[in-house]
Amino acid sequence: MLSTIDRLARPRPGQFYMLATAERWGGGEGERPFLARAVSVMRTHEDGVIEFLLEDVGPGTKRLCELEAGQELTILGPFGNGFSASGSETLLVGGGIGIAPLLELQDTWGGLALLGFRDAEHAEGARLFTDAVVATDDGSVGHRGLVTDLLDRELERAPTSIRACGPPALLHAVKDRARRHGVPAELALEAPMACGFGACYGCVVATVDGYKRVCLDGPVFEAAVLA
Amino acid sequence: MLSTIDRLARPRPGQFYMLATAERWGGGEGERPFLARAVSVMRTHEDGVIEFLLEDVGPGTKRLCELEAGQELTILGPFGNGFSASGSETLLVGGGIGIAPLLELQDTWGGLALLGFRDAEHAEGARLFTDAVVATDDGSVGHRGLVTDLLDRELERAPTSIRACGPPALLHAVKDRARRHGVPAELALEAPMACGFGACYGCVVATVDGYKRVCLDGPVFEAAVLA
Amino acid sequence: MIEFCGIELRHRVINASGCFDALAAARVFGEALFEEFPFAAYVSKTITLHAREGNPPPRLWESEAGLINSIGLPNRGLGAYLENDIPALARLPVPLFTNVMGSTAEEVGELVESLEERPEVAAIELNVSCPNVATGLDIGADPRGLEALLARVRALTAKPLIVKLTPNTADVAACAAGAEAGGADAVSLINTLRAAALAPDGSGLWLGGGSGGLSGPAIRTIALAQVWRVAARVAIPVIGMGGVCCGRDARELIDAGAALVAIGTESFRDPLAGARIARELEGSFTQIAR
Amino acid sequence: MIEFCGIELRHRVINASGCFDALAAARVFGEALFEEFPFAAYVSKTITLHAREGNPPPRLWESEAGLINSIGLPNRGLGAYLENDIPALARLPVPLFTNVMGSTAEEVGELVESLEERPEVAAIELNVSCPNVATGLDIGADPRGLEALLARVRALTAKPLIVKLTPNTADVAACAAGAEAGGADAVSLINTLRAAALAPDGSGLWLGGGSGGLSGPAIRTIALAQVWRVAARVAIPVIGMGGVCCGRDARELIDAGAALVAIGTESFRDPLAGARIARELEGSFTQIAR
Ligand SMILES: Cc1cc2nc3c(=O)[nH]c(=O)nc-3n(C[C@H](O)[C@H](O)[C@H](O)COP(=O)(O)OP(=O)(O)OC[C@H]3O[C@@H](n4cnc5c(N)ncnc54)[C@H](O)[C@@H]3O)c2cc1C
Ligand SMILES: Cc1cc2nc3c(=O)[nH]c(=O)nc-3n(C[C@H](O)[C@H](O)[C@H](O)COP(=O)(O)OP(=O)(O)OC[C@H]3O[C@@H](n4cnc5c(N)ncnc54)[C@H](O)[C@@H]3O)c2cc1C
Ligand SMILES: Cc1cc2nc3c(=O)[nH]c(=O)nc-3n(C[C@H](O)[C@H](O)[C@H](O)COP(=O)(O)O)c2cc1C
Ligand SMILES: Cc1cc2nc3c(=O)[nH]c(=O)nc-3n(C[C@H](O)[C@H](O)[C@H](O)COP(=O)(O)O)c2cc1C
Ligand code: FES
Ligand code: FES
Repeated sequence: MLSTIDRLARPRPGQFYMLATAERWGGGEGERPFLARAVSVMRTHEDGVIEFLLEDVGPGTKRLCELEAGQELTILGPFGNGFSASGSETLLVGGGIGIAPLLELQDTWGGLALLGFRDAEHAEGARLFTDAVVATDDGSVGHRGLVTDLLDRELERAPTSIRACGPPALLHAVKDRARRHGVPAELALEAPMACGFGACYGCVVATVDGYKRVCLDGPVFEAAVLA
Repeated sequence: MLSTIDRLARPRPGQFYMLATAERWGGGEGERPFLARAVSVMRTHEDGVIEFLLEDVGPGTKRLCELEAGQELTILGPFGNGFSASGSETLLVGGGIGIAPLLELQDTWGGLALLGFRDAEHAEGARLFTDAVVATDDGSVGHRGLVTDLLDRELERAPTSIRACGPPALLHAVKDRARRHGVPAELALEAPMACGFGACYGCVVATVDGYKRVCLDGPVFEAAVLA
Repeated sequence: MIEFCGIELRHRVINASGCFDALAAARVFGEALFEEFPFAAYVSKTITLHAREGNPPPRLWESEAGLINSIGLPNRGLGAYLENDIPALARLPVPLFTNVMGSTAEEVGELVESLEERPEVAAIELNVSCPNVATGLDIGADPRGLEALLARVRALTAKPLIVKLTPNTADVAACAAGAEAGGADAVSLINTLRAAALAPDGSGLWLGGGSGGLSGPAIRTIALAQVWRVAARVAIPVIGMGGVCCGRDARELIDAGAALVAIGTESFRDPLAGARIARELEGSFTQIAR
Repeated sequence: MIEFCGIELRHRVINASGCFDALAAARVFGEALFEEFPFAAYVSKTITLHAREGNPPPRLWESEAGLINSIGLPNRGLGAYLENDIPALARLPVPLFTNVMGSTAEEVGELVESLEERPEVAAIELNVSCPNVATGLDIGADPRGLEALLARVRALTAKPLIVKLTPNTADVAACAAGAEAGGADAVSLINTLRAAALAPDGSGLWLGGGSGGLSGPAIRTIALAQVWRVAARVAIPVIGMGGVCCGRDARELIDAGAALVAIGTESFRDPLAGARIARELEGSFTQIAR
């Protein structure tokens, strides 16, 4: 978990920042990292403090996780469209590190969170939510199985809409169910990003009307527009 | 000042090691450092501990200076020929960071050290010597002026030989005086090095019989053989 | 003020084509960007005669001190550019350079002719890194072919013609000389170097487009060598680019003979890099023996 | 055991020419090196007909994730190599590949003929990155010229002929095909890419030789792309090199189609890199769709 201050902007749920360390960004595995890394806003505070949730999956997140209190962070943002406003009848479906943007979303507009993790250790983050049901692959916490099992159960109660963030497989499953149940869903996508502000055209995703830049037109897309 | 242990070899005065940090070597100014850095043995101890003296002149020495106790160092060596044995009548002439190899030399074979520095702060290292005369450009310690002034004085006493290490200008001045006074001199040279063990042919210096690799045939050369 | 091919520029730092989208940036950073634009001129990304979707993702790979991209020149085509982009870009406080690419001399001619009619366009940059359908080599890789292409389109416009040379050639200086002989007003280099990445899961080439182009610090010293050679060979001004991250890097390209310096990949890490590097440049005044 | 052009090798990792001096290493690390040699074969640095002093210093510049060298192929010439080096190198526990360069077809022929007579030499590598006096381009940059050169020297030896391709060409795959058509038994790539550095004090080009060659991690993805293209084009085995630092890098070149992997610059940082990378390679078995 990492936190910094942005006095200029008040990010909206689902938006992200591009983060890098000011010192020794680079020189890790394969001489990386080189570019900044996209990281979702997990939680914001009145005083402008912004909190991020990081999982060490490579040289960039590793370096960010190593950052010690007081060391300089290079930060650009907030970027992206973010989620549209939702209500208490909205289901928030998150998997793994994908739970981050859903916390700020719940803090802002409420809604029940359905969160899936590998195991108890990774499920730690769920504690931050005020209202959440958890599933773990190994059953060490909450429901043993997939978060989509929880979603199927909740879908009976006819939620007004769904907001999801997590690994591609999860988003795919959510998109699928949303269509079948005719429930509108917004999915927060990930893509490799070089800039974060529409300059490189590197982060595109296929939609019903062609490739769109995830950083500029997303990262949140209506499930229905994704090809 | 940096120290490490080499249980395998007992380096001789004038030899050097190639040093790098195991973590985050790279990612500094200009994405450097990339290659290891040549560093002279300043002092050795019975238990195999070797001490180095470092001056931060760029990304490599900067990173090495940042190294904290216990952090891993990548070390290759000892390399180079080192100085030939000398006696108490030998003059040791050093300038700046070039004083490092002369300390081990004095500890081993004695001799009076004539040391030149920019100012008092840089002259700190002189304290390590048992028998040394100091000159500083600003006169903040010892003689105000060049170390070669001290050398000229000492040359009157007809020393048996000279050993020198320091910036090119100093070595040039020593070579000059050695020739004029017919006193044999050994100069420890520096050159940009990629390997340190004769593999790259990158560190050559011009001698009376062609280019020689400083890392392999040096870093110590008789003044007379240098072209 | 600096003068480049008769165009007045605030300083020597511009953006590299395809590395800064002024319209997207305005959406993200606000209209203020139009007042304090980081670059002395705005170079559009490559425009083609017909719309292109670009390559399938993934389009990016982070390599050792660099970036490999396989974007595939997505753009809405000349028509949309003339109709929508030019009016919007006309609000920029700096001159507009339009970068175009055609796969045949006819296409290039058509692109140049239509831009000639637009006063908003200050200069035209020709991207000749497009593979020649016949040989498979970049159309800009052969000095004679390049001279012929220039000779042909030169007649179609009075605007400054900048040739964005391809680095995928045996002799970039000869290509620059060919462009000059054909009537180019300036050359720009280097474009990205062909590179590839493999998917971590062992499923083959990572990039949707197959191979891609390497940019960033990794290619800086290659750019420096090519700019040096080209500047020594031609009399027309040279726009140097490739891995420039700071004022010192820019100064080195200028010392190598570049009149202007373009910033590409570094703008991804710092959208204000152009202004920062122009500031850092002002401080430095090396003038070296060539 | 691995088989390469009829030669048995312990593993797939050899040294890149000019990046490891076995005789110097034996002096520094002791005779033990001859027992546990880090490479599966020893490739000599380039030998020329006549002795060469090499370029004036400075010869090295550390660049972004790489190294620029301008060594200038110093060597004592063919005569001294045959007389002094070969007998000393014969004590190596691995096959000896001798790398040679001539500035004319006659010179190359003379070099190949004299090596043909020496049983200690297992294979001959032709460095064709030498500038052609007429065109100024590398003699290996033109596919047809390369084919002609090979056709001529092929007749002079029964030993495997490896052509060390130059990356300074518009189409490396075509050059590889030319070498194959001329009768080469294998190709090796990539050689260093032309690069330059400026002296920090503003006094001009830093390297005594003017420009130099870039190696190391910075060029790894360029090497990967060229090896992929060449392996897809020719049937003869490919020796891949360029920025390999670890088993994963070597594995990627093999996945791209290389039969052997050569280690250059990384051996400067770790003289035992060859053995380490060979060990790391054993662990990995990606086999990918090409
Ligand atoms: C909008 C958005 C929001 C995000 N929010 C968060 C967040 O809140 N917390 C968080 O931890 N992460 C978040 N991410 C993901 C994170 O930005 C990426 O995983 C990032 O790539 C991690 O960098 P790394 O160097 O640690 O790992 P990488 O080395 O980049 O590996 C991550 C993945 O990228 C691919 N990859 C591997 N090597 C390379 C390479 N050389 N070049 C390109 N791709 C490669 C592989 O598929 C690998 O699984 C977000 C991403 C986006 C787009
Ligand atoms: C045998 C030997 C013994 C040495 N002993 C010591 C010692 O005991 N203590 C000590 O502090 N130093 C010692 N040195 C010097 C040290 O190894 C070099 O100064 C080294 O280059 C420092 O690396 P750096 O990255 O800190 O500085 P660098 O950035 O390498 O700058 C050092 C000098 O190298 C040149 N330079 C600048 N940039 C580059 C570049 N990109 N590529 C190549 N050259 C460049 C410039 O002339 C600059 O003044 C020794 C050198 C040798 C050869
Ligand atoms: C993501 C990306 C997109 C690019 N698109 C174009 C383009 O559309 N047209 C073009 O001529 N060059 C294009 N380039 C090449 C750059 O203009 C520049 O020549 C190259 O990136 C080297 O500069 P740099 O190292 O500063 O990025 C692109 C480069 C990148 C990284
Ligand atoms: C210092 C140095 C000297 C080299 N000398 C030669 C040489 O004599 N002959 C040759 O064919 N290649 C030579 N090369 C090129 C290497 O063999 C290799 O092709 C290149 O360095 C890329 O591999 P790397 O990135 O692993 O170093 C040399 C490279 C370096 C760095
Ligand atoms: S990350 Fe560059 S356009 Fe989206
Ligand atoms: S440093 Fe490589 S030969 Fe001396």
